[in-house]
Amino acid sequence: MPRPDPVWDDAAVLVHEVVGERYRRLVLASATIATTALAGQFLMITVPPALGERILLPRPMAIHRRHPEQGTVEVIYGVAGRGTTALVDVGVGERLLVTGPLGRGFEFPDAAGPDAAGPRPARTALMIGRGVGVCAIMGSVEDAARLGIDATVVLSGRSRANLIGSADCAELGATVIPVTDDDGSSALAALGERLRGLFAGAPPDVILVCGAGVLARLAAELGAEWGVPVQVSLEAHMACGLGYCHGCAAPVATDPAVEGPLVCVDGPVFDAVLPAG
Amino acid sequence: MPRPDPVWDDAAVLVHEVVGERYRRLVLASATIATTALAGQFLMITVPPALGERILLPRPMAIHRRHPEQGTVEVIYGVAGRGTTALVDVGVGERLLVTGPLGRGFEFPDAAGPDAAGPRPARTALMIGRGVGVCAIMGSVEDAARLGIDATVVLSGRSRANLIGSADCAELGATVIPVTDDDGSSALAALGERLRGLFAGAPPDVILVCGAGVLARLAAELGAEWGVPVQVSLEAHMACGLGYCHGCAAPVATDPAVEGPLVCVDGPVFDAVLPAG
Amino acid sequence: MTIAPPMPPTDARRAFFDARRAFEAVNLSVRIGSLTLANPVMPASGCFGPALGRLIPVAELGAVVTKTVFGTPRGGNAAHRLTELRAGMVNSVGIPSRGAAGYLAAQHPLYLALGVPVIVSVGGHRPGEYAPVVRGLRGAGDAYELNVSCPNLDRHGTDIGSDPDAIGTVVQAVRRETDKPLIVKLPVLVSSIADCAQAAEAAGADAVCVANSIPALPLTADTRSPVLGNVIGGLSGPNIRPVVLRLVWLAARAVDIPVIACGGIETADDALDYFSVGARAVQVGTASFGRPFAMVEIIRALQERCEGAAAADIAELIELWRA
Amino acid sequence: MTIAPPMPPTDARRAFFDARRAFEAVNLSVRIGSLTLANPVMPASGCFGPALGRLIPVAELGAVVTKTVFGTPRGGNAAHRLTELRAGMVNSVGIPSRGAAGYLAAQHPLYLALGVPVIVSVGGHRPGEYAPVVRGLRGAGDAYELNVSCPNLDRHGTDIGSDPDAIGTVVQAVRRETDKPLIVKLPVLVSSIADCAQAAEAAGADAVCVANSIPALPLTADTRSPVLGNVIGGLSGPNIRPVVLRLVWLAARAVDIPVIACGGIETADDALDYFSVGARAVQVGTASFGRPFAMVEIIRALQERCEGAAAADIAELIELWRA
Ligand SMILES: Cc1cc2nc3c(=O)[nH]c(=O)nc-3n(C[C@H](O)[C@H](O)[C@H](O)COP(=O)(O)OP(=O)(O)OC[C@H]3O[C@@H](n4cnc5c(N)ncnc54)[C@H](O)[C@@H]3O)c2cc1C
Ligand SMILES: Cc1cc2nc3c(=O)[nH]c(=O)nc-3n(C[C@H](O)[C@H](O)[C@H](O)COP(=O)(O)OP(=O)(O)OC[C@H]3O[C@@H](n4cnc5c(N)ncnc54)[C@H](O)[C@@H]3O)c2cc1C
Ligand SMILES: Cc1cc2nc3c(=O)[nH]c(=O)nc-3n(C[C@H](O)[C@H](O)[C@H](O)COP(=O)(O)O)c2cc1C
Ligand SMILES: Cc1cc2nc3c(=O)[nH]c(=O)nc-3n(C[C@H](O)[C@H](O)[C@H](O)COP(=O)(O)O)c2cc1C
Ligand code: FES
Ligand code: FES
Repeated sequence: MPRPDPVWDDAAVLVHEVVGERYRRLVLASATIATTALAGQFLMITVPPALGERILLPRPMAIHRRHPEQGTVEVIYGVAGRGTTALVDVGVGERLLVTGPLGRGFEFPDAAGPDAAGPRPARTALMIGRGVGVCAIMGSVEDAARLGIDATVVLSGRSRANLIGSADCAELGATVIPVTDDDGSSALAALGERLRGLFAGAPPDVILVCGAGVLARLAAELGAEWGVPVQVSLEAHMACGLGYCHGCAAPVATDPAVEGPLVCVDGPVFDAVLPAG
Repeated sequence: MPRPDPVWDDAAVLVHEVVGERYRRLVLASATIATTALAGQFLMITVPPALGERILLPRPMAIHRRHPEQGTVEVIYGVAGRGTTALVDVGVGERLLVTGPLGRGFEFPDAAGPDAAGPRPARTALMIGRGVGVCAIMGSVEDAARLGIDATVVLSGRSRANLIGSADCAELGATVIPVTDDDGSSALAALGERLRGLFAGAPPDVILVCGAGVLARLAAELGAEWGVPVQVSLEAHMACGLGYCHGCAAPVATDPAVEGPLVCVDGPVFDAVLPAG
Repeated sequence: MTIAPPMPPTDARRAFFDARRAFEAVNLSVRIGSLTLANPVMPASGCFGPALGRLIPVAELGAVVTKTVFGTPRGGNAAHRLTELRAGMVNSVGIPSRGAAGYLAAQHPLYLALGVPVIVSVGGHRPGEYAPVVRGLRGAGDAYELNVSCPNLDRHGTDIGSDPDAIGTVVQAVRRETDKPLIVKLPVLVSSIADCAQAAEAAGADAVCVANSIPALPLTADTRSPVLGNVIGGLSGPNIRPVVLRLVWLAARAVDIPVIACGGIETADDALDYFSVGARAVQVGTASFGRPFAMVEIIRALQERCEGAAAADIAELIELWRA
Repeated sequence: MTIAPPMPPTDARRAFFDARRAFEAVNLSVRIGSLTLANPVMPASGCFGPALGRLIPVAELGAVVTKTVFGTPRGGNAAHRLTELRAGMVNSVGIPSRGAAGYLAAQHPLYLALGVPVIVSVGGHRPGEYAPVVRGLRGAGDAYELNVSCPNLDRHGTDIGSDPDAIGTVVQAVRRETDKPLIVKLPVLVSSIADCAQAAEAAGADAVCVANSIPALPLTADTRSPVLGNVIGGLSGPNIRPVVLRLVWLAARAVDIPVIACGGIETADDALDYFSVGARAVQVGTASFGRPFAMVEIIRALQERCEGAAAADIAELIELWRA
């Protein structure tokens, strides 16, 4: 699938609000990005220099929702370190410098027709997201709704109040499986059991996952059991987002003479396969 | 006169308001400093690290007013560079770390009785301040009121709206001569003429000045003409305020082997004498 | 599955592309040896790639500088390769490289297509490794920047560029391979920047670049373990500017060849600080990440400043302040 | 004309003085040669004076360090002698000094009265100038810190401390004058901090202090003229910490004698960063200006951290994180 050209834009901040206990939601006006972004792509957001703390590096953020009709995109972030703490001070009506859409997104196995060797076109999909990792998969939930793909979405988080994406999934007609740490439902073994039960006999055509290494591993195991492709969205510290600074090479064990794939251009979405053995 | 011991205090900010067009006024609660500070002494104010910009060095600020009964002091500052810009964000009810009172202040020739060789005890005083330099002399206006010394205060500034100290002088019963750049009355020649006329035959017993090199020079000339002592308050970049960092040596031409006086402990108030020749 | 056809650039970016205008009375050109650049602003090595051509009008730059090319393929350092502290950004990319042959095949054509002079950055881990890389580049590139801020494996723990003798050895060897302009990019942590710059000049360099990032060790706040896979990384960004400014000042007094300043430049004012202490060109690194158009803004602002002051060039602009 | 009788200290300061408590189970003591300090926290040279005793309980410090004493009286640099940039504070005090005799007469008695070990900082502008200063101090002081971050007038433009040979010369000469512990305070801008630290150790130093401030050149924003009377000043404060952290790490791996860390320490966390890369003591400079009680806070916090983790000392505290 041809990737859209990235642009930068002085995007007006239309909404900047608290979500749940730990997150903030930004709605940004950028017609080009809203119209061209593919599911699972991300933005680089520059924290304005006018704010007290000088933040030098833009912060990569998944495009949680695209609203091409309104010319807006949504981002949800957690307040973690210096960068996101400074971002909190951006007011509605101010402008944020954003660059995007960037990277390789999630892709459903082509619904138009498979090639003989490839996976079957997706009719059903299992998406698994945890924390802000939910944002990376929400574009695929949007796509699924548009393409008539049956989407089951595991939303994982510390507690009900901290689950991202329930309302979005409801709006998009996806089946939600909320799992949380406080009632133990997010525990890996419990979730694996539940998903194996749920999809017994009728596995999904594809699994998309983002947000925690152990979930990616579970997804890869399920994919191997079911014989379906698994795509995982990774994170890496980034500077350019365009593939030239080489800051984001994936930490995969390789030949010391060969660089790992760059998360910003070769990913953030990669095919997940279980290591042999 | 024995100098009070400096203390540091987490002073509550009781008032923080705009004054005129270019200044801000702080009222700080610090009983010890309010009770012990001498006229012309100063504080070191630490800009809180919690604010966006990290300001490392405390900023020296004259004690504009002392209110020992309320246990408060007033400071007026101009927003100049990074330090004072960051200070603007301190809110009422927050605390400022202040150290003081510091330095050698203004002293009236002793009213109790002169020694034979010294100047006559002050009964009248001319004070000249420009801009925030007015703050350094206001303590002496307070002292004059208390000691029954007749005070004439020249308040100089860019415009009427930017004159500091008119209300204070009125409260303290001092005679004010407001001079401003916009009507030309602050011009050096004009001011010199006016003062020579005003004090013709009955010169003041002492002149105290702060705020601009040219005014100090004028004061020194008048002092030489009238045969009265002149005291000037100087500024210097400071780090410690206590005499140990050696950052504030006065830029007076000296023997390269001898350090100039330290503005923080040997001043900020110095006796002003015209260079010979 | 494209959701909609690509749209034209939004206003902010398009307006920026459209804003280019000619400054007839201003001459920002600068000579580096036999090479003349239309203006003195270029990216710092490792902080630019042809991909930026999708975001900014690269043709406005004075030159482009490639990421450092080593002789043999290298994978670079383990993650994390970069982080940001209050002091600045720290990178330990470790200079992954496909080697000279890989550069020629995969990257040089993309650089050539940009339409501005291409300065190829060349690295090595022993003084003897530089000349073979230049030979391997087979004449590609308009000039070479010799990145000597690399640990010298022949002298454990010190950079090649902190040793004036090693600098001389590198430059002389490369000079035998090419007539093209040679720029020597010096490290910050050296006992005498003047000695290093003079060693480069004496050996035949056409310019020195002052300086690379400052080696630093970022720790995590919680467990105090190193943030970076490589433990050590290079500190860059605006906070290193006052330190590099002094080095540029000292280097410009020590040599006659041009000094290219590099360190924390974000704006035309920052560039003018460096010009005022003797720099003849500037490189922009970290600033491009947060503001991809920073270099183009700086060039335009320098032109406007000169025009506004009726100065024919930057030297005249600086003289006007001094007067 | 005193307006009212002096009042007792206000609550904030008095509460701080009163807050001292004993930590029976924690041992923060550290040995520098033959000298044992009760704890590893002391001021950086030039950032302390006996006057601070009016503001903080100086007796809680591990030691005090004097401003650098030169052999003959010096006036110091022209104004401005200090300024503050976003990058940090910059000072070019230029080390005014009344000479060894002046120090003995006017200042040493004040230091002695503080009741903690006094480390006298000693400076020179030629390697041969240090030993005479120590001789002139006639045994005053519990240890000497040799500030070799001074331009070497015998070798124009480089610091004595950037030249391992010169460091060796200085230490050997001073060693002949005294048996007291010698600390060598190194500069940041050196080609190899390991070589410099090893030169100090080999010549008989009991510790190295890493490091002095970083030379920098601050310009005014408007006319781009130097802010400082001396043009060049030393950058200090928190932003230099990641750079000095790497130097301390390298020095601690290179020598067996203790490394005293100095650079941007504001909190116990900052001190622990340095301890975790091998420092055995720390000096606090710039932080004391804004927060005079910073050193005392750090000592108390180190004690509390150890107590809280049931660690007998800092080494054990660090081991506990690593486990
Ligand atoms: C492709 C991609 C998509 C992302 N999408 C989201 C999102 O939708 N919502 C969200 O809250 N977060 C998202 N992140 C992570 C987000 O970029 C980091 O949380 C954020 O940079 C760290 O917070 P900070 O800047 O406050 O931390 P700081 O402590 O200021 O960061 C210091 C440095 O480390 C880097 N860093 C720290 N944590 C991460 C991390 N987890 N990933 C990448 N770099 C990091 C920062 O970029 C910076 O360079 C995404 C990351 C990537 C790579
Ligand atoms: C004894 C004394 C009393 C003072 N009283 C007042 C007062 O009552 N009201 C007021 O507005 N200002 C006063 N000042 C000046 C005040 O300290 C400076 O205006 C202020 O430090 C500079 O503003 P900034 O911090 O925003 O500048 P920045 O640009 O942030 O300052 C950079 C550095 O330069 C120093 N600096 C810059 N200008 C001055 C200056 N004029 N004097 C001393 N250091 C300076 C700063 O302290 C800092 O170290 C006084 C100065 C002294 C020495
Ligand atoms: C991500 C990154 C990668 C870099 N890679 C190189 C490199 O390959 N070769 C080199 O000479 N310098 C490299 N540098 C150093 C820069 O070219 C520059 O010297 C330094 O960043 C200081 O400039 P700045 O403060 O403008 O960023 C790199 C810097 C960064 C931030
Ligand atoms: C105002 C000032 C004066 C200094 N004077 C000296 C000195 O006389 N001798 C010395 O060895 N270091 C001197 N230094 C350097 C400090 O001792 C210390 O090495 C440096 O400031 C870094 O530590 P910091 O970041 O904690 O300030 C001085 C530093 C400052 C800020
Ligand atoms: S972030 Fe720069 S290469 Fe990926
Ligand atoms: S401000 Fe430190 S000696 Fe005056």
